[in-house]
Amino acid sequence: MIALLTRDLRLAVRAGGGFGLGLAFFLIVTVLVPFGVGPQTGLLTRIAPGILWIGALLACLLSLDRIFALDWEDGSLDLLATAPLPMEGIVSVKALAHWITTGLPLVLAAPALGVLLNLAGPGYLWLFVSLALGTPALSVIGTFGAALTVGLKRGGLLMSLLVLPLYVPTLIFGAEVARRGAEGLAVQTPLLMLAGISFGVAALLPFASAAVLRINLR
Amino acid sequence: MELTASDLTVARGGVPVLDGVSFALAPGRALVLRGPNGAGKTTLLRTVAGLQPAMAGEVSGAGERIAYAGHADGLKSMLSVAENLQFWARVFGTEGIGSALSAFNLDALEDRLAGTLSAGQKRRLGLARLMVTGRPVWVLDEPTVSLDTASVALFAEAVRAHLGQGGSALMATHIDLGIPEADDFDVTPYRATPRAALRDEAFL
Amino acid sequence: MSIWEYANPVKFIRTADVLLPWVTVAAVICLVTGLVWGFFFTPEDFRQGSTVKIIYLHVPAAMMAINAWLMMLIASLIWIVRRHHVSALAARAAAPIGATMTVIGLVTGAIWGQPMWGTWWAWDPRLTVFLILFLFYLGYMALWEAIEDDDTAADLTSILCLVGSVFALLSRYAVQFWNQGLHQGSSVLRAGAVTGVDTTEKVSNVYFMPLLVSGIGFVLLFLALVLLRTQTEIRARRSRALLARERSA
Amino acid sequence: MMPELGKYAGTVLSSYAVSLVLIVLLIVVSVLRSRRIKAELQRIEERQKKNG
Repeated sequence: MIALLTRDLRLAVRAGGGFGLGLAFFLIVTVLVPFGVGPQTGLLTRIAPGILWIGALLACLLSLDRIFALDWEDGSLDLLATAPLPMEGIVSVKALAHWITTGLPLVLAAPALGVLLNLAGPGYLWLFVSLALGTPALSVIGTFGAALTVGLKRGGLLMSLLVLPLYVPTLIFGAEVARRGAEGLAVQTPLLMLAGISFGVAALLPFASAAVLRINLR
Repeated sequence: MELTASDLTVARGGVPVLDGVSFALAPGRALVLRGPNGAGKTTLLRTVAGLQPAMAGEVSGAGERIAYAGHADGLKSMLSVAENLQFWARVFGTEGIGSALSAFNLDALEDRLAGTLSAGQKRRLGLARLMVTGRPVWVLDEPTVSLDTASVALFAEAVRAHLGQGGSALMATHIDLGIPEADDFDVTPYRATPRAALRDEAFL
Repeated sequence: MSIWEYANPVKFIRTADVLLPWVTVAAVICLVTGLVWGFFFTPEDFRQGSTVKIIYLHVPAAMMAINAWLMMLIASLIWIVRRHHVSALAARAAAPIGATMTVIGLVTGAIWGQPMWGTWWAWDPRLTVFLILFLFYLGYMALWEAIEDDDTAADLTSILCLVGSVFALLSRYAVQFWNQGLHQGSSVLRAGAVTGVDTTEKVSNVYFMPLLVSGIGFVLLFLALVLLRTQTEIRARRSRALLARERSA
Repeated sequence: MMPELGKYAGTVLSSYAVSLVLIVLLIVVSVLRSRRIKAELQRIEERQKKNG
């Protein structure tokens, strides 16, 4: 399992794009927003938490199809399936690797991008916390979507269509934490819900992803 | 413990291709599946390796004892030769890739990225992977494709050594592997009578 | 004689052929009665004016949008557990109907909202949930279309339906939390609430009976369409099976 | 015959129009597809019967 994780991380570093691409996309989205809505700082302050969450979500979505597609093409997925690893473990490790290469950099970069959008003072902490808690759920749910569409030729667009509705609860609670945090309101309820979703999907969804992957491999 | 297939029916895309296949593979023995293209050799191997379910019949002595090598080598072009092997060694919980490297004459290429290898070198690396799995039953699909004569000899040597240690090998090919002591198993007589896929039966 | 006999495609087609005319006739009678009754012969609401007449479409459609998904969920479970092909195909057949019902619910809701709330679209929890439900329907149908192998498609869409149901429910609570909304309370069995009359009053008021008839009409319409479309899916599947046999022979 | 719909006439009528159009569209599509598939199946069945 650890071997698989280190291999995926090493591949992400070597192949480039793993760490960089999602982050660059996040940056560009954030930079484009003021062009779209105008430069008034008051407005930007208000929408900053939501924009940053949407940006992180889209950046996450961008790299999902790489989770299984490469291993599928070069035959590694077949070989992994015959290896002494449970399929549930493989998909969990894949999700973890995706989070480390995509989610974690986004979490770390988000406060810096918050400056660009004039995020309110107390918002930085809660933006960071909500993303740190929410992006793992995005990776796990995305892994399920990637497993569903792994054998398909034009799976990328279909996968977005399947995954985005599944992202709704995470986005709502995550952005709510960031928004309430920025406005100085109580964040406890959405924070607990967000944590519940993250731990819930991390515990249960890998079983569905593994079942789907087995069906796609046969 | 021997690998046995009893009365096995295998299907490709739900349509049966081989019917009633039975064989036994004792430790120290090699079995070569023969038959024309599309006869179902690959499907049989994938079924034995547990990648797809059998339609009928049973396979025993397989599962966690099998190291499978299919048409694709499963190499990562951005990892070096040694890193590729080390990865599989760690996945299978074994140690030391030295003997696998030297058996397939890959020592000099150890630090090259797998993506820069020639087709034959990649194939050798794919076969070297078998040695680091530490599994007793090798299931190989067209193992000598794109290998030159010298490399085929290396491969034969590696298989012989594996058999000598009490391992066994099940291979599908239509070219000479240079392993005369292997038994031949022609799948042609087991070709399934043309009939519909099982899951379509409800609709016929 | 067990209910699973109807999981046999031939038996299903035959039974559906017998049922279909009756269900269709009953659906038409109920729909026409309910809608005509509601449209022509009910008074205006003192607060909402004549817009209250939209209720006879809006509420049944919204109800069927959810019920269709529930039916797909049950059919998916039956496929996963008992592997009856008819069940998987019935789920596939129901999806476009559910999607259409969702659109009707959304559109009538938007048209109704315009004079009532002064806006075509409000990010009201109820409306938002239906929008999300519509996205789920789209994804489900797209996955069916994308996969060529019938059994693989049935397996994958069933799992998507199960996972999607959980997430749809989660979304419902998330959305409720996110915005308290303008939408009035649920109305099926408390039609009094819609009219602004005290909800504790007895349900027997002028709007309830036509709504009930129209609702039954929508259920029957759904049933008839599912029967018809499932027959179609079975026949299409049989065509593919026959062609496959021809090729392999 | 037409009931007095007052100032909301457009609203009510457009709701009914859109809903009925959508329902009819769904029914028409379902029936047409049913016919097409039925005919196709019949063709295949007859051809296969003829060819043995």
